[in-house]
Amino acid sequence: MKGFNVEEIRKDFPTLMQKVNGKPLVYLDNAATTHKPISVLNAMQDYYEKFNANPNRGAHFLGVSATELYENARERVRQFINAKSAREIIFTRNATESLNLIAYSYGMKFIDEGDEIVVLISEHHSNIVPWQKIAHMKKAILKYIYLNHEYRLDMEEVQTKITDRTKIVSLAQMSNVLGTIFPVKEIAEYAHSKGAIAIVDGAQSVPHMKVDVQDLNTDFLVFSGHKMLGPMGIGVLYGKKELLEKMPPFLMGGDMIEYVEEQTTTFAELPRKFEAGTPNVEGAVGLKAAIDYIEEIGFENINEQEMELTAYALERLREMPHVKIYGPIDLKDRGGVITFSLEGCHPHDVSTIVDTCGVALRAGHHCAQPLMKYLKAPATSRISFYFYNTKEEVDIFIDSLKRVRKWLGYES
Amino acid sequence: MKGFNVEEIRKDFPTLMQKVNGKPLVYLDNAATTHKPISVLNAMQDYYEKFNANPNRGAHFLGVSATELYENARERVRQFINAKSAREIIFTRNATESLNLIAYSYGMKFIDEGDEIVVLISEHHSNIVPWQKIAHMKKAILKYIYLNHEYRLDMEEVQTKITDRTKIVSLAQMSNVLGTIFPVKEIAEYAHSKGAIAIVDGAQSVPHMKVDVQDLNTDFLVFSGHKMLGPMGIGVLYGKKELLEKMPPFLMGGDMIEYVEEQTTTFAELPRKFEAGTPNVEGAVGLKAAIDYIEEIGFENINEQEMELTAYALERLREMPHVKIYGPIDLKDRGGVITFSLEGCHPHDVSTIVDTCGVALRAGHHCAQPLMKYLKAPATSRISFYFYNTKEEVDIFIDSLKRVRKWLGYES
Amino acid sequence: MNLNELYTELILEHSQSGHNRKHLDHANCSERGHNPSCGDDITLELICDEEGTIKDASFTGSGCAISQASTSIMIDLIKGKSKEEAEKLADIFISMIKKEITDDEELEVLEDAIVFKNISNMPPRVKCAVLSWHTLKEALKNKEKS
Amino acid sequence: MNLNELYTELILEHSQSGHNRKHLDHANCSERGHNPSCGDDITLELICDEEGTIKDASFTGSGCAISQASTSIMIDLIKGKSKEEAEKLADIFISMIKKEITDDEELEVLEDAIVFKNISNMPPRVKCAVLSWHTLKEALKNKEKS
Ligand SMILES: Cc1ncc(COP(=O)(O)O)c(C=O)c1O
Ligand SMILES: Cc1ncc(COP(=O)(O)O)c(C=O)c1O
Repeated sequence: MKGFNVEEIRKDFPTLMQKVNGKPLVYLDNAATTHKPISVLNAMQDYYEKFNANPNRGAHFLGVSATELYENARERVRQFINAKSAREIIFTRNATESLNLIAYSYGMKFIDEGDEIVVLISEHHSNIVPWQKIAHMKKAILKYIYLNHEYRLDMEEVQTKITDRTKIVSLAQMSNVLGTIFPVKEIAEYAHSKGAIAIVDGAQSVPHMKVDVQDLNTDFLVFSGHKMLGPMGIGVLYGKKELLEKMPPFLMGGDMIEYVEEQTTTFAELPRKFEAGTPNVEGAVGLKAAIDYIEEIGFENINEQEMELTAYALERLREMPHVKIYGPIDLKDRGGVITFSLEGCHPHDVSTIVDTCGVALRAGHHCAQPLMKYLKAPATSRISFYFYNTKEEVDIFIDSLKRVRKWLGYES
Repeated sequence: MKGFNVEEIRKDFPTLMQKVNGKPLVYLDNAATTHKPISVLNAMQDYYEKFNANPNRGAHFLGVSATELYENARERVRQFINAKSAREIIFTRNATESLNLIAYSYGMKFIDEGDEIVVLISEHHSNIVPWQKIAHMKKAILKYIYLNHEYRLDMEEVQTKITDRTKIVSLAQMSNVLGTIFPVKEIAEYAHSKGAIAIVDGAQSVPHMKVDVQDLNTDFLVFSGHKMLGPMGIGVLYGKKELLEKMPPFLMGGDMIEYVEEQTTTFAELPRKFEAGTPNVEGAVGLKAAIDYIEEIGFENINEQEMELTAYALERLREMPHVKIYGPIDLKDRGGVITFSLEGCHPHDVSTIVDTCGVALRAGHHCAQPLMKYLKAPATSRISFYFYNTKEEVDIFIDSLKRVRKWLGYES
Repeated sequence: MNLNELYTELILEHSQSGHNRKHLDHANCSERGHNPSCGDDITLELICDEEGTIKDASFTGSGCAISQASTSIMIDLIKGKSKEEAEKLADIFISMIKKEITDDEELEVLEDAIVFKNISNMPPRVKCAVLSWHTLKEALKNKEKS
Repeated sequence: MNLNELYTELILEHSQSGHNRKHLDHANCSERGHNPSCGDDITLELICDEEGTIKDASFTGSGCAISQASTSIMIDLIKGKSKEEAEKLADIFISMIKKEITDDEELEVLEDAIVFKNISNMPPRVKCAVLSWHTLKEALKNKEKS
């Protein structure tokens, strides 16, 4: 791995240098949120100390600088996901808001009675509940594509569920529970062949792999800054210009208007049409710095490191009795998220016990209750990697996990 | 002013210490956004370096800390505006989103054909455009209360416009153009007597004066963190519990649910019902630090300083020929926002010219086009103070303003 | 709070032994309690006689060791008590967790349940410990009404 | 860019003198251009003859000194030119602002309008300077169609 030195990299992350309960922090909850390198924190601090202002509005020096920084960040995101135009990049609060924007704006306008919306059974609640609402309001049908026993998609199932009545197909490129990477390009193509649009939830993929919206030919892509080294409070909605242009605005207020009369309003052009109120410049600046950091590390290195950790963790978990893994075992088309259960141990007890060893993992339904029900797994534990994790951390995690059953009174 | 020393205070604000175009920055655009004291920047940095995590979810140390910090911030906001319960405090992105939440959730549910929504002609676009949408969708009527020649409200006009068919009365406590402080308590009371609810847009008042929601007896209050020393990307919606409870959720996704089935969902209790997706903990932490800072200065000191500056600026502006002021001249019930025009000079030229003297002011329609039209003022200039401004800055501003007409080729 | 204090023998015994985990055929009062965020989900069943004495109690459902143990220990404690006494005990338990009552003598009536005294130092587990006690209060309240 | 370069005598002359600011009674082409965010709002009127020569031009509306001067200077430049020439000049002007053309010789055809060359160093004022030129292009395009 060219120039990749994880110990050096970790020095950029103050949070990772901490001790928790007297032990070095082993942070394995990266699918929930990631830590921030100093360069991201500095970029935000610098913004506030030198350029803070309301963009788009002031003709004064600070206002001009803030506008420039904000628009540079937009252009940086455009490059990062290879959108055709920076006008196709809308800044939102997080992936959830991006999905709601599509549902409220596109969904309310273009979904009619009897239309179908298709999602995977493994979707995050953010990609389910907004569609339930649209389906309910529009008397449309929300359909689920189920997974095969390898936690992957069968194209037959896809082709059964996506029909001529399907208007929207929305799916995560990578599952935040199973780690499965789904063939979104093929699915988008199939959706298009049926006259539907394709929405890709990139919350778990964009931080870990090169996502090229033109290559995928997806109509929309959503993701969150905080899961990719950026700050909380900033997310992205990418949409094809033709679609965004025919969609009505969602949030209304300052900055997204052209002319406001007492009774009527004309709206600004893209992207401002969808960005109401004072924008989060700080968030955009932080996200840009995060993208800079990620691209400096390089997706090749990121992938190599994460896959090495994933292979190792899967191997060690499979050696353990009482462990059941939910997700693909082979490494092909899977990412660094591993969900598992430990026989006889409730995941909250698992969390509490490994926490005393400094290990942070996630317990519960991972915001994917329909999947948990489908898998008949009421609650599970999850570890998830980012490139700054190490093999030693996997060892510490495994050691701590080995202690759980003893603590809970089992013989072994 | 007990313990108030503006020169000492300014040292807490790195942005204010800058030079712009070789001149010390004179920042008079505080109604757009305010600068951040070091304590706010440090609180956010500290959060990221020590506690960063997804709240509500993880049972691990960081998750617990993040949850605690987030909920402490909520409690701090509760105290600050004297809400009965922290569950009445919803974190949003900004005041604009808060108003949209009310419109989409309360408005879509409780407004019917023929109902009336009443706002002031001086409202910010964020408090107009969402209501236009609701009025349009529900065939309801959007009515405007006009102002008298002193840029204030006549109770007669209020009583003419608010009728038995009025369901919502929504108004800014302080105008971001005129500086007028409106008697929201009386108006809320009158609205209630007619069976309507009252919404107070506190974007310009909450940063500058004690706002007590129980005393005002307002049904909702909205404001933005970035206008009160806090970071961008965080805002607040206060709502009475009885109302919030009967409102449907707005944004859907993670964290705001209880149980998600394939076709139906039950929702979490307040406040989480209205907070979908990963919350902006950083923003909440920054807002708390901002409130701490504001309360340490004290509203009495803040008011005294701002009123001194306002009185002085009004006096000096009135001495100048060619200046017209839009807003009350007497200091009673007015805040530190002064909008004016300079005869024969377009406000963008004014901005550009004073900017070369380091003075940052605002030009344009100030997101209040209906008001500008009502006042027959296509575009104006605006200065707005915060407690960190000084009399010397007013002098620099006046001097720079005096040069404008000469630069634009006038004799005097 | 360290793990020794949390996963005590008493708690493990209760969470693993099934002696209170069963379905009561003649229950005349039953109440479901759940924590959506962690997935704990129990149903409490009671048999109360005419005088208002809790003759028998049991629970079904799933959850973590803490919620299961807390439920089982509570059942042992309230069996044979009057409804009023049971409610009082639930209030004392909840006050203990909230640190409103800290005096050990006052807490003595909780018997084994005093083992959860320090759970408040582990905020994410508080909900698990109090679930059954809140459920008990609900059950008795609803019984009253019906 | 300092104020001396921005508010030159030439610009002030044009923004204050009204020689191109009027209504053309026999205009056969008119186009509105506006910048909602700053409030500049002009209407350009043209009289084109059969051969496609711009015989007369004028504007009405309001805006800042820069937008007014840029409009007036443009009108002086295009009067008597063919539609094609006028369009070419608009393209050159816009390229100058975008710094795509920097060679003074190439810019010579813009005559007085070259005074806006450095406006790109003042990003908030760029829109003001280019408004009339974009409006001219729109006007000629629409004239074509009709
Ligand atoms: C009175 C008023 N309301 C609402 C807003 C909107 O605030 P924000 O842009 O932070 O949503 C503003 C500020 O721009 C304002 O002055
Ligand atoms: C696949 C997926 N989609 C959407 C989300 C929602 O992201 P956010 O909470 O940042 O809106 C998440 C993360 O929680 C996720 O993993």
